[in-house]
Amino acid sequence: MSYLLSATCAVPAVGAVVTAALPAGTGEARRRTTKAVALGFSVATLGLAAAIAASFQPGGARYQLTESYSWIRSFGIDFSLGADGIGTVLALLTAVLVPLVMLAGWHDADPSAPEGTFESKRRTQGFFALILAVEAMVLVSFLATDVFVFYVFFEAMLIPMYFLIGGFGDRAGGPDSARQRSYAAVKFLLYNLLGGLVMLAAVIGLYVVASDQGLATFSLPALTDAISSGKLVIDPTAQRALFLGFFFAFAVKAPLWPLHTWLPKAMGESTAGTAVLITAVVDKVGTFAMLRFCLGLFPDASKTFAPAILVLSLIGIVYGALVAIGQKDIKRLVAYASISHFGFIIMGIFAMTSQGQSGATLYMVNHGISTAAWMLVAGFLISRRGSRLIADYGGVQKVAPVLAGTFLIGGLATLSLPGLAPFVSEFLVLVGTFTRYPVIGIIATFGIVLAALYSLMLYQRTMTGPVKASVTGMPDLKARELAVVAPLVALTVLLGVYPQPLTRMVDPAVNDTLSQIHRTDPAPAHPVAATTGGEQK
Amino acid sequence: MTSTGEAVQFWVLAVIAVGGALGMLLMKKAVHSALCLAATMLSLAICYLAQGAVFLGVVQIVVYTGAIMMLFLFVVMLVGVTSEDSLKEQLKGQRIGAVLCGLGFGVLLIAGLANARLSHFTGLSEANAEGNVQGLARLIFTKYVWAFEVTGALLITAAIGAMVLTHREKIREPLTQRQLADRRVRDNIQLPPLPAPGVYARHNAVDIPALLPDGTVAEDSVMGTLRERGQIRDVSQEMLQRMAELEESTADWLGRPSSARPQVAGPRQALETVPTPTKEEAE
Amino acid sequence: MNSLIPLLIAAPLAGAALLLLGGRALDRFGHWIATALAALSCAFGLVLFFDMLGRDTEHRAVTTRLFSWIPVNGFQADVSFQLDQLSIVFVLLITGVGTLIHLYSVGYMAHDERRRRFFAYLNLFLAAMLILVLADNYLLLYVGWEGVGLASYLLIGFWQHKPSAATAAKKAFIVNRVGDLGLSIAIMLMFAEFGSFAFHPVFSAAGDATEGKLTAIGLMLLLAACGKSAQVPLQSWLGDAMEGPTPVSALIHAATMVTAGVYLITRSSAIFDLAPDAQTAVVVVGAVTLLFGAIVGCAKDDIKKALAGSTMSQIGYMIMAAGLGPVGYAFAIMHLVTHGFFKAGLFLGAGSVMHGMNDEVNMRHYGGLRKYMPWTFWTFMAGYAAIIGFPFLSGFFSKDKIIEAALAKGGTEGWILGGCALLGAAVTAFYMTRVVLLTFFGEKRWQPDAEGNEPHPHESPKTMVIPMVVLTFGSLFAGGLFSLGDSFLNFLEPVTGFEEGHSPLNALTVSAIATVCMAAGVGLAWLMYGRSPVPVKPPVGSLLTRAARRDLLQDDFNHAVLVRPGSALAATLVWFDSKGLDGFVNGLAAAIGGLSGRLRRIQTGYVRTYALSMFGGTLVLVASTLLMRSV
Amino acid sequence: MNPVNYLYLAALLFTIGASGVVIRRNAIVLFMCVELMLNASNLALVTFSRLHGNLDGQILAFFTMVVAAAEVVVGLAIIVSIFRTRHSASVDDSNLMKL
Repeated sequence: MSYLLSATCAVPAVGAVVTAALPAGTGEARRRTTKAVALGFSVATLGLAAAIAASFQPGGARYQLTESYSWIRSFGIDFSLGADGIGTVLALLTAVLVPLVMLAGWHDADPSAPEGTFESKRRTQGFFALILAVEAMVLVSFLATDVFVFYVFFEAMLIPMYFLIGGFGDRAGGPDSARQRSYAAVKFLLYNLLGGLVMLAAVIGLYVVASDQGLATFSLPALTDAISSGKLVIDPTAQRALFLGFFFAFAVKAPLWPLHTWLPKAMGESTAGTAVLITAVVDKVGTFAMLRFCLGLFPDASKTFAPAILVLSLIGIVYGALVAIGQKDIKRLVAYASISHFGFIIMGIFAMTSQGQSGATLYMVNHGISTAAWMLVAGFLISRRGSRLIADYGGVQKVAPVLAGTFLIGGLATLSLPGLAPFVSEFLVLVGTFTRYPVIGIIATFGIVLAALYSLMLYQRTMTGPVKASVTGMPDLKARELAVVAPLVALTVLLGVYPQPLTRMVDPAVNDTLSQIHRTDPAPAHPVAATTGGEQK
Repeated sequence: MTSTGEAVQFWVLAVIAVGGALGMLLMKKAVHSALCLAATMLSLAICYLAQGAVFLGVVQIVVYTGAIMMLFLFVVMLVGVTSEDSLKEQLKGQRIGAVLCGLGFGVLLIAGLANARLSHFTGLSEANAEGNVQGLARLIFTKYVWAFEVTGALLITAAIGAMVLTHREKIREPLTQRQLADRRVRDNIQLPPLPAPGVYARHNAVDIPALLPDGTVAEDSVMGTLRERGQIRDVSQEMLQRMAELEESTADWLGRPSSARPQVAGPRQALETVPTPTKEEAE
Repeated sequence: MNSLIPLLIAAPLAGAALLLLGGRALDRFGHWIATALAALSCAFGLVLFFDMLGRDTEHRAVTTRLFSWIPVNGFQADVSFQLDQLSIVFVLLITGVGTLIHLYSVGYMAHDERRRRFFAYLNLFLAAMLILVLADNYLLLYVGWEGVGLASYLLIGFWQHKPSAATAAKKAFIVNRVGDLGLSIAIMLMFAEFGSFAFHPVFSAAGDATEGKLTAIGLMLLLAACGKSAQVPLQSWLGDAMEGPTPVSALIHAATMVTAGVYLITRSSAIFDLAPDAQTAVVVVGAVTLLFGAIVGCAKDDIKKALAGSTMSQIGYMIMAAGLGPVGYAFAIMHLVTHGFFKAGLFLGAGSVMHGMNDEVNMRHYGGLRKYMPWTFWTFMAGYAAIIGFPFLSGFFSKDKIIEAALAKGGTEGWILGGCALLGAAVTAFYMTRVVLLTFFGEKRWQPDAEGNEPHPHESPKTMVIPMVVLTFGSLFAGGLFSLGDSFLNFLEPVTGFEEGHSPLNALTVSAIATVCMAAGVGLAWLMYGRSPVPVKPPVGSLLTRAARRDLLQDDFNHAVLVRPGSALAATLVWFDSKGLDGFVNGLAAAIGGLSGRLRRIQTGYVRTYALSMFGGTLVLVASTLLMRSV
Repeated sequence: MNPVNYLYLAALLFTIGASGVVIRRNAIVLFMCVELMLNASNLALVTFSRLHGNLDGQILAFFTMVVAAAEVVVGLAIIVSIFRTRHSASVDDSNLMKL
C-alpha cells in the first residue's frame, strides 16, 4: 500500500495547523515567515500531487494508489483513497492553483483595519491556514473512494470557506463591506448547507438500501460495481429520490441555474484569491461529484433526469452570459461568466458521451486555470485602484500594458479562443452534446458569441480608450504578480495546444463511467473508414 | 380480589384523597391547599399500609406529612398566611388548555389501565415474609446500595443548596444604632419617628394605615412586610365618606343652604404602592 | 521537404512569441526580425512551390502530421497539415504580400512607440493565416480561423486609446464570432454525420450523406464565410475595421484574411457540389454583397472606407464565383489573388497618402496630390486600372472570367447574375475613378489638422515605396500571366475541379460589354467629380447616398434588432437575477424569519405556559404510545 | 375489589396534580401539586409492587420520597429567595425567561 495519496492530503492539513500555530504578531517579518511557511507547504503538496500524476498508469486500474483505513467499522465506513484519471487531474489542478492563490493574496491578509479598531493579531496566520485547510479538504474530496468520507469533507470544506469569505475582503469594499461580506458568507454557507443536508439524507438512504441487500458499505467502487453488474438493484423511485438528493447538493455547489445566486455575491465580496478558490477549486468538487457519484451510483436515474438537467445547464449557459453582459462590477462579471461555464461542464457530463464527459473534465481544469488567470489579474487591477466598478477604469493598457495583456489573455481564454485550453474542452462538450442532443448543442453554441461579448466588453471598458485620471500612474504588474500569472498563461497555452497528457489520463476513467451506466457514443450516420491520419488508441 | 374490609377502606380513602386533591387545586389560600394536601397524603399513607407497604406508610406519615408538609406550612407562613391566590386566569387559553389536557390525560391513563391485563395479583405475603422493613432493608443495602448512597449525596447537596440559596452574604459589618441615626440625618429621610398605624377613634389595627390631614394614606405607618404582602386595609375612602356625611348632617343642623356647604373633593386617588394581590382582592 | 510545412508556420509564430515576450530590449530592431521571419516564411513557401511543380499532378498534394491534438475515442483531431495546389496559392499570396507589408510597415510605423507589438501581431496574423490555409481538418482550420480573427482584433484595436478603434475591434471580433458559430456547428454536423472532420475523409464520404444534411453543413459554412469575408448580412464590421493602421487594412482586410471565406467555400467544394441549395445561397450572398459593397464604396468620403466597400464588393465577386460550382472555383481564386495584389497596392497607396497628409483620411480634404507624390500616384493608378478591369491588366482577366461563369449559369438566373456582375463592374469603375479624382486630381482642398498643422504632402520613404512598386507589377501582370495558356486553371484543377461553362455570349463579347460598362462608370465619375471642383463639405445627397454613407443602414438595423433588445434583455435578466431569483431566496429567508418571529411569541416566558405545553406533549406521547401498542 | 382500583386512584391524583401545576399561580401551591403527582406515582409503585409480589416497587417509591424531599428543600429555598427579591410568590411574575 502506498502512502502517496494520504501524504498529499495530509501535508496541507498539517500545514494549516502549523501555520495557524505560528507566533502571532503584526510585524512585517513575522508575517513573511507565516506566508513563507504556508507557501512551502502548498508547494510540497504540489510536488506530491505531481508525483501522483507521474505514477498514475493511464492504462491501469480505474482507481490506483489505493489506501484504506478502517474508520467507523459498524457502518462499513473506511477512510479509503484512490486516484482515478479524473480525480488525479483535478487534484493536480488544486495543487497548482493554491500556491498561486497564496502568492496572489500575499498582502490580502495584512492588517487593514485603521489604527485603534479591533483586528485579530493572527489575521495573516488565519488566512493562510484557512487556504491550506481548504486545499486539504478538496484534495480528500477528489481522492476519496468512500461515499461517506467524501460527504464529510465535501461539507467540512464549507467551514474554512465561510471564514475566508466572511473574514477577508479586497480593498474595494465600501463602508459597509464587512456587513456585505458576512452576508455573502452566510449566504454561501446556507445554500451549501442546505444542499449538504439533502445529500446527507441521500447518503444514509443509499446505505440503508445497500445494506438491505447485504452490501453494508460506503465504498464507491464496491457500490458502483454491484450496481452496474446488477447485484445491487435500487428500485426506480428510490433511485430517483437518491439521485436528486446527491444531485441537489452538487448542483448548489457547482452551481447550476437557478441555484447560483450565492456565487456572484461570494466571489464579489471576497478577495480575488478566495474567489478563485471558490470558482476554480471548491465548485469543481460539485461537478466532479456529479460525474463520479451521480452517474456511477444511479445510472438509470441519471438517464431519466439527463434531459431536464441539460435544459437547466443550457439556461445557465445563456443566462449566465447575458447577466454577465449586464454587470457593472468586474468580479461579479467573472462570477456570472463562471456560471455560464459551469453550465457547459454540467452539460458535458449529462450528455453522456465520451467527448462530452472528457470535455467536461478538461473543462473543469481549463476553466480553473483560465478563470484563475482572469480573476487574479482583475484582483491585481482592483487592488491598485480600490474599486470593483468597471466604470472606474479606462485606458489601463496605456499605463500598465503587461497587466492589460494578461487580462486580455484571460478574457480570450474565457471566450474559448482556439489554441487556448478552454477551447479544447468547450468544443468537446459541444460536440459531445450535439451528437446526442443536436438542438441543445446548437443553442449552447450561441454561448460562444455571448462569451465574446462580455469578455471583450470588459476589456474594452477597462483597458482601452483614453486614460482616466484615476488610472494614471497605475503601476504595471510586479514580479510577484507576474510569477502568479505567468504559469497560468503558460498552462493555458500549453493545454490548448497539447492537451494529450490530460486526455490520456481522463479518457479511461470516462470510458469506465460510461460503461458503468451502459451508454455508448452515438455512431455517426455515415462513418468514414479511416479517421484523420489515423493512429487510434 | 381483596377483602371487603380493604374495599370499604379503599372507597372511603379514595374519596378523601380525591377530595383533598381537588381541594388543594381549588382552594384560594395556600394554607388551605396545604391542609387539603396533608389530608390526601394521610389517606395515601393508609393505602400503603393496606397494601403491605408498612414501612412506606409510616415514612409517608412521618416524613411526608410530618416533615415536608410542615416545611410547606412554614414557607406559607413566611410568605403570608392570608395571601390568597386569585383563581382568575390571566394567561389566554391557559385554563381551557389545562382542563382539556387534564381530561385527556386522565382518560388516556385510565383507558390505558383498563386495557391492560392486570387480573393477577401476586400479593406481598411472600416478599414480606420476614417483615416488610427487613425485606426493604435487604434490597436497599444490597441491590440498591449504590442508588442509596447517591441519594444520600443528593440529600446533602440539597441541604447545602437550600442553605446557600437562603443565605444572605454579609458584605460589610452591620451598622450600629449610631451609624444608622447618622445616616438618616445625612440622607435627610424621615428624621422623626414613623407615624403610628390606625385611624384613632375608628380603627387601631396595625394593618390600617394612618391618614394624613388631607385624607390620603400615610403608607409609612404600616409595617413593611404587610405592605409587601398587600395586606393593608385602606380605609381612607370610608373615612372621607364619613366626613362628608358629617358635613351634611352639620349643615342640616345649622340650616345652611346646600350650595354653601363645603364640597368634599371627589374620591381620593387610591393607594399607589399597593402590590397586585390587593388590587385583585378588590376585584 | 514536408518538414518545411511546419517551419513555414513556425517562423512567424516564433517571431510573434519572441517580440511579445522579448520586452523592450527588442524595441530597436524587433521589426526587422519580424520582417526577416516573414521573408523566411515566404522563401519556404517558394521552395515548397517549386518542389511541388517538380512533381506530377497526382503527387502534388502532401500531408504532414505533427501530433494528435485532441484524441477522445471517435473524436480524433490532429495537428496535421496538407499542402496542395490551393493551399500553396494562398501560402504564396499570404507570405508574399505579408512580407511586402511588413517592409512597408517598417516605414509606416517608424514613429509609433508600440511598433514592436505591431510587428508581433502581424507575425501572429501570418502564422494563423497559414494555419488556416494549411490545416488538413476543419478543427485545425478553425484554430487558424479564430487566430486571424484575434490578430485582426488586436490590429484593428492597435490604437486602443482611440475609443472608436477599440469599439471597432470588438465589433469585428463579435461579428466574426457569429460566423464562427456557423463553422463550429458545421464541424459538429460533420462529426455527427461522418465521425470525422478532416478534409479527405469527409469529402470522400460526402456522397453518402443526405442532401439535407449537406445543405445544412453548406449553409453553416456559408455563415462562417460571411462572417470572415464581410458578406451580407455580416459585413458591418469591415468598414469600422479601417480604424486599424493602414498596412493592416491592406494585409488583413483586403488581401488575405477577408478572403478566407472564399477559401473555405472552395475548399469545401465537395460538399457544396452536392448541395445545390447551399450553392444558390452562396451565389445570392455573393451577388448581393457585390452590389452592396459597390454602392457603399460610392458614397464614402473616407478613402479607406471607400476602399473597404470596394473590398467587400470584390469579395462578393469571388463568393459568387465560388457559389457557381466547378465553373467558378478557379476563377474565384484567381480573382482573389489578383485582387490581393491590386487591393493591397491601393491600400498601401492610400496609406502613403495619409502618411503625407497628417493621417487625414477624408478625400474631400485631398486633391491635386499627384504632383507631390509621384510614386504613390503611379502605383495607385496601376492598382486603379487593374481593379476597374482596364483591358489586359490583372482585374480584367479575372473579372471577365467570373462574369462569363455567371452568365454560363444559364437561364434567367444566369442573366440576373451576369447583369449584377456587369453592373458591379460599372459601379466599381465609378467609385474608383471618384477616389482617384478626389485624391490626386483637381484643386488642393487641404485642411489643417486638429493641432492646426498645415499638411506638407511628401513622398513616402523607400521602405514604403518599394512594396508598392512590387505590388504594382502584380496588379499589372498577374492576371495576364495566370491566363496565359490557362496555367492557373490547370494548376488548380486537381483540387477544385473544373468544367467549361457555356456562356450564351462568347468571351470576346463579354469582354467588350464589360469594358463598355467600365468606360461608362469612369465617364460618369469624371462628369461628376472631374469637371467641376469638389466641395469640401459633402453635399446632402440623395436618400440612397445618405443611406450608403451609413453603410446602407446596416448598423442601425443591427442596433435596433440585436443590440438594443439584447442589452434590454441583459438588463432585465440582471434585474431578474437580483430581484427575482435572489429575491425569492431572500424572500424565503424573510418568510422564515417572520414565521419564527410569530412562533417566538409562544415563548411567553411564563412557566405555566411551558408547563402546559409539556403537559400537552406528554399527552401526545402517552396517546401515541397507547396507539402504537394497540396497533 | 380489584386492587387495580388503586391504580385508577393514582391516575386520577396524578392528573389532578398535573392540572394543578398548569392552573395555579402560587409557586408554593404549584409545588404542592408536584408533590401530589409524586405521591400518585408512589401509590402506583406500591400497587405494582403488590402486583408483582416483590419489593422493588416499594424501594423505588422510597427513593422517590427521598428525592421529593430534596426537591422540596431546594425548591422552597428558591421560592423564599425569589420572594425576598421580587416580593411575590406568583410564578406569572417571573417571566424573565422571555427575551
